[in-house]
Amino acid sequence: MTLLAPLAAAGFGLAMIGAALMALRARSTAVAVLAAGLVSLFASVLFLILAAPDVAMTEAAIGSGLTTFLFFYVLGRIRREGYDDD
Amino acid sequence: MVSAIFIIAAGLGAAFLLGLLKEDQKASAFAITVAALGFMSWVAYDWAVALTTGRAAPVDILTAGAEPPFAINLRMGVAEAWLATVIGVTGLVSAFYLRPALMRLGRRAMAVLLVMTMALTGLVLTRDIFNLFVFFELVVIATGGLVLLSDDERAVAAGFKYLVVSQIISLLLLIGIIFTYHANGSLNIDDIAATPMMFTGAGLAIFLVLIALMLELKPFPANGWALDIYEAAHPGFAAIFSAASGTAALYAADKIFAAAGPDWLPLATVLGLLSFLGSGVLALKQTNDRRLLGYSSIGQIGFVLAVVGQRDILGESYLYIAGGILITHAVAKAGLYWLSGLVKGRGLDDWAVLRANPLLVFAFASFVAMLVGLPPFPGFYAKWDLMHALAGSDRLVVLGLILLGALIEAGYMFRWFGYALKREVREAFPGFATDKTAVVLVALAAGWALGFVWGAASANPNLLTALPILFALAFLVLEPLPAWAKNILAIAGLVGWFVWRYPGYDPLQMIFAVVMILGGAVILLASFYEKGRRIGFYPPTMLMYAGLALLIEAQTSFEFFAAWEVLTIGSYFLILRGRMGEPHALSYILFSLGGAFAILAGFAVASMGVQPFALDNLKALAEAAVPSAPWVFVLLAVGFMTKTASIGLHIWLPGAHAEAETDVSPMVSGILLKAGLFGLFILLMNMGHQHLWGVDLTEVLVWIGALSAFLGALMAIFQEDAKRLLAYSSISQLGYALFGLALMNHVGWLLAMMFVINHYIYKSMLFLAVGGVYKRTHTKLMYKMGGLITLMPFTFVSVLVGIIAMSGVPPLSGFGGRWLFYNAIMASDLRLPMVLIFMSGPIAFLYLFRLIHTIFLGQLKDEHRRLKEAPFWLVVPQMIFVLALLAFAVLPGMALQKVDGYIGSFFGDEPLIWSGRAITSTFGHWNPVAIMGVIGVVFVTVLALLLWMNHNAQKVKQFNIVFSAERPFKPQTTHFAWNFFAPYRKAMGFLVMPLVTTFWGAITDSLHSTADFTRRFYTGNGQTYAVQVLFFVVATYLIAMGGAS
Amino acid sequence: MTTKFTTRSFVALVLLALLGVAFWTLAAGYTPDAELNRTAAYYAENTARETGAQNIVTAIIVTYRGLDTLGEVTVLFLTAAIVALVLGQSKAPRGGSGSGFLPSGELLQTGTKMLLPIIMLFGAYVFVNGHLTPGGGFQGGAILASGILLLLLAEPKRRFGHALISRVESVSGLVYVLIGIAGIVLAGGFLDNRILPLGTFGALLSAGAIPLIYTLIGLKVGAEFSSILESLEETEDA
Amino acid sequence: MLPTIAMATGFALILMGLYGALTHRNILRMILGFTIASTGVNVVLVSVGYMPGRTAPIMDSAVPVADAAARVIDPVPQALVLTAIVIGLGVTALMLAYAYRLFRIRHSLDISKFTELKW
Repeated sequence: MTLLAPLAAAGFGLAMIGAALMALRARSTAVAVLAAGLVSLFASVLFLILAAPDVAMTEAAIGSGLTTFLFFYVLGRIRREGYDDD
Repeated sequence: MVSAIFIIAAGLGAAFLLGLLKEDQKASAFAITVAALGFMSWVAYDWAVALTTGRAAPVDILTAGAEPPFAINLRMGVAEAWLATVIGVTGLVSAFYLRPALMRLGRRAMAVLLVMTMALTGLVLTRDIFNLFVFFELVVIATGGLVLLSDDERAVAAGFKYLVVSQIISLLLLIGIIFTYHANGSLNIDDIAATPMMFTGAGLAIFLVLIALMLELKPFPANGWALDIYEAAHPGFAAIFSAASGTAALYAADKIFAAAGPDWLPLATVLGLLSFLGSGVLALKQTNDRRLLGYSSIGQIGFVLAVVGQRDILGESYLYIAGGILITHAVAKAGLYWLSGLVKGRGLDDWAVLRANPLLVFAFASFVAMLVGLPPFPGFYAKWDLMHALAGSDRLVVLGLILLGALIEAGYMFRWFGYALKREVREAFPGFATDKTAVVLVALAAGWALGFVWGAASANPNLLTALPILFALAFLVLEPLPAWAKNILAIAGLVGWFVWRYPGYDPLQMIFAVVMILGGAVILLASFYEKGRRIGFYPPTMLMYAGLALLIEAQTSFEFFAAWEVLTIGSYFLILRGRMGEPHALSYILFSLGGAFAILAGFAVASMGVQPFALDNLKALAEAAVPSAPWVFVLLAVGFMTKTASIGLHIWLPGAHAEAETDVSPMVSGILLKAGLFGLFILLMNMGHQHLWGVDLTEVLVWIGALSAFLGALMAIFQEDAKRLLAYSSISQLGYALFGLALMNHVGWLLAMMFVINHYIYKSMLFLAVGGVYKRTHTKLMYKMGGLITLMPFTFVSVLVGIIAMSGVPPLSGFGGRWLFYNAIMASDLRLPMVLIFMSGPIAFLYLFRLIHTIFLGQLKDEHRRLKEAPFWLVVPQMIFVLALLAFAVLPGMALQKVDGYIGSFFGDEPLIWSGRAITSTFGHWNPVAIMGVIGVVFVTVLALLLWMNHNAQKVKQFNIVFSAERPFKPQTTHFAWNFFAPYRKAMGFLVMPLVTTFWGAITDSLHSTADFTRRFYTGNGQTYAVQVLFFVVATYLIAMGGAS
Repeated sequence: MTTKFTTRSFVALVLLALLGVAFWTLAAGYTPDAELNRTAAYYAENTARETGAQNIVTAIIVTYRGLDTLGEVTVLFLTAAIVALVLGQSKAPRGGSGSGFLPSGELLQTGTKMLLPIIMLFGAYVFVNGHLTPGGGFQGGAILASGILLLLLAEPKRRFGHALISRVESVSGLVYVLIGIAGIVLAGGFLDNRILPLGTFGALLSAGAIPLIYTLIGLKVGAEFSSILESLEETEDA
Repeated sequence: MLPTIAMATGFALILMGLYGALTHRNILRMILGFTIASTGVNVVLVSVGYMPGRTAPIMDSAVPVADAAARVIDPVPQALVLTAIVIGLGVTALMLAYAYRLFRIRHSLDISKFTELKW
């Protein structure tokens, strides 16, 4: 039991770093935005493991949810005006 | 007393309330905004007054009904209250200034302004480190919003760069905060202060907090982003960004520095000084007014940060000093940004348009003086105290760097002011918006009021209660009167002051008072010739005289220095009035301020930080042979010699004196230069011989005096411009005086004293005479004149008498001077400089004779045939001077005998014997009356002879020379007086190569090229700025760690 | 977009490596506390008595550090205002609709109609229970906003009460400030929650003003998020 | 162990996010870098407050009030993170709005193209 939490944390930590790498490396901005949202999502799970349910909820709702949508909205507006991000 | 929490509640409440209004109810929205800002300012001001007067005690405002550190608390103390007032008032006044932009963008923009003001106040009040972060983020976001008030599209990019950097800052801040919390178990700043932190572990956490807060101060060189905001933002917002944000951020940093403990203060000192000097240098190269102001803001905040770094030695006076500089800066910078909104163009010389409204020029001048720390503004008192504290704790490097930074700042600010006053107005004048002008005037009034408050709170006398200064300032109000009325008042004031004060003067003071005060009144007679209102002449003139009057009576180092600065400011504005005065006024003010700072440093070191420091104490210092005494001597001597324009420090003089107005030249030459001599008198009287590395410093002064006398005369002979000739001659003459003083014997001093009087009389007279000629001929170039003797007989007489007196030939007082002088030399054993001095005598004759020869003799020019005598009022003082010279020549004892006795009390000897009208020394005796008689007979004889021989001379037309059918390209070169001393120039020209000018020029150039090179780092790329910020953090971290281990 | 390895990247890497050293020093010097530090211990011991809240984090956010939270709400308020200003100055050109990347089909519209009330209720549940369970005004507000978001996605053409959102935002903000002031008058200081009875520990209507404040925060945050989303969505034809 | 892992992850995220923000020229990707970095900051903050063997700071039947001090972890960092997250969103939204404005000005998202103001 004492080992389980650190192991899970390590796993999610690695997943976050992987997702962050993806966000940095991705060719498409849209994919990068999704990957960054994923980082936040994993972070909220990590917060649960760290006994911080309030933070977890907030991170999930705001960090991964709303932020991602904000990005997509702006991306959408820009794309509609003829921007090609590749 | 309304609790300070209501400042925050009102700001927020009003912002939320605005949301209930309809989009088009803009007027009501604006009314709510203004009401809320007014309320916030009032609460803060109420507290400030109550706390300052002791009506209230500082309070902690608890929230949530729990004690700190468990709940956030705010603190309202003296500093907080004043800063909150500054912030609130800046917000309020800016709201009026921004009204058009706010009305255009609607209630949302107003809400943002309200939140900005509220958050800045919160930043100042809060005692919780995380709460600090929250307010800080609010400020960032509000800034991001208010930047958009600008019409300039580039502001968007600037705002984005700002946000990028703010992200990095808040990231560092958060990490720092959480680890600080972990180490202390508290977020309360006072709790953090209870546990001092070293550089490792928890120390790293507080380092991150500190560096984040310092980044918010836009430290050089990690500040490109901030400058872009300053340049592109609406000036109304730039005023908030500089005055309110800068102030709040600085106070936030100060709180954390106080908590972090003394180990961290060097960090503030180093980064602060780096900012102050770095942005000063970069500002030299700026051509955009707002960007220049941005650099100045960063520099000033850096200055205050450096003061924060000294808080361990400032003790009680910390608030007075840091607050004085900070608040003056806030007021001045807000004022300048508001002014920039009235100016259409963005070039520095576009500010020339301000001349349309003298009040705005006055405002500009006041703001510049506030920034540079000149009296009577708070920065002056603060700098004085700061320097003394630094000297008292042996932080001389900091002292020197701060003064250097202040000098650089004075350089670019005064250069700019010169542009505004002298450059051509390029655009048609659009008219100034009344409301914006009113806003500027609010800042102006606030600045002067603060000057009064700081003066009153100072341990030293309040300058704004000194009668002469008040008298000078009164002329600001009297400006609408005609010039003649003001002139009568001015003369009455000077004479009245002299009559009132003279009974208390000792002989030395008496001599200087006669020359400076009464002499000033005589020269002012010439000013009657000016018609109209002559706006801008009397306030600076009377300010200069006020400074001189106070200088004579100064007892303590503070009084002396304050008077010195006052007379410097007054004379600067006077010189700037000259037709081509701009560059010369700039070099004058820079040399003068450089000199003043040397004096300040000298006094500070001498006093070892203890105030008040009586001037007599210099003597005790010399007698006790304190190791610092020779350095004090050097600093003070250099300071005084900038005023006497001794060789090496002289380059400002020729232009300043030559380009000045007709009645100003005699003031700045005949009178102002004597201030330097007065200082040297005091210095040598008290400190005497000082030795540095085995060299007697007075011998160095002897050499400087001799070289000034010799080279000054040499330079004078090659001048074609009559006023320049006289100006160079002043360098030479004051060299004599310095020489005499530095001989450190009785006769030498008497000689110097005689020069004080003589030089005043004949130099004033000659300048007035030449000025009168210039008034008529409209040229100062001597080869364009000739034969004026019949048209301007009075002027001729005064020039004749003047040059006889000056060249030291009998029978006039100049001879007396020479006689004393040779006695003095004989009494000393410095033979080498003596040779130089001997040689300068004949050289003086060479240039002086040209004045008569070229201007008054020879043939009259065609265009001058209808000339009249110089204006009546220019002739009147000249004739007074002629009489005075004759009297002084016959009866030198009248003035000098008392002084002789006084000087004797210092040397304990009596080398001169005064018997009736004759004076006897060990080397011979001098009877002025007898000499006068002999010379009179010789003169009449020679004149008669000449007249008889000359009766059949033939007249030829000028320029009537045939060049084998070739027209000379420049006909004036054929004039006999053109390049008159060409053979001498061939022989001795190498001696007058402008080496000194080249030297100072090279220093300026290298500063400018450094600035030009450095500013290439500000590429404008937001990402590059972010990298620079990170680099700044890492470099500071590594250096700090290195320094700690 | 491939990142080319440029000088800039190299400089950035070196700088970040050095920054990493600083971080590493921090992490290496860190040992978890064995006992609560005095601030945390105070909260653990006194929250129940002083505020009546079960969730200590909520008590800290709403009461002890209420000033932070007020500031936090203001951050969103500011952002909403500024985003509206920024985008108000430059309307998107006509043409296209919706967010441009998600289809808005029949299914979505119907789904939204069914989901919306549930989402709103859930949001309200989250912020009303903030003092008892994890969650609170911010999370609840975000959930409310996501309801609006769904609505926007489903019916991009539909304009709903801009005025309503703005009014909700302002009124809840004002009331929040007024409750804060009431704390000074009726209880121990600004934002003291004891202006209302603390009630039974663990009950829904307990912990003084905390549920009320959290409700206001929830409404305000929801309104602000919605307003930001709407500003971003709105085009010229609005 | 657990907090160290989390803290290391957090720091790694900060550095990665900053790297992205400092090297990507695309403004949107820069903003994205900052959101990753601020997620990292949040992780670090929460991990500082974690204490092994304790539970979330909520008092219920499992954690009676009397035992709270001995059973719960430090609630303060969590409260701070909540604030930080919301503020982070605010700044991100603002930067995005700015990004759009910038795009409208130059029809480009390349940060190196917005350098009219310099020196």
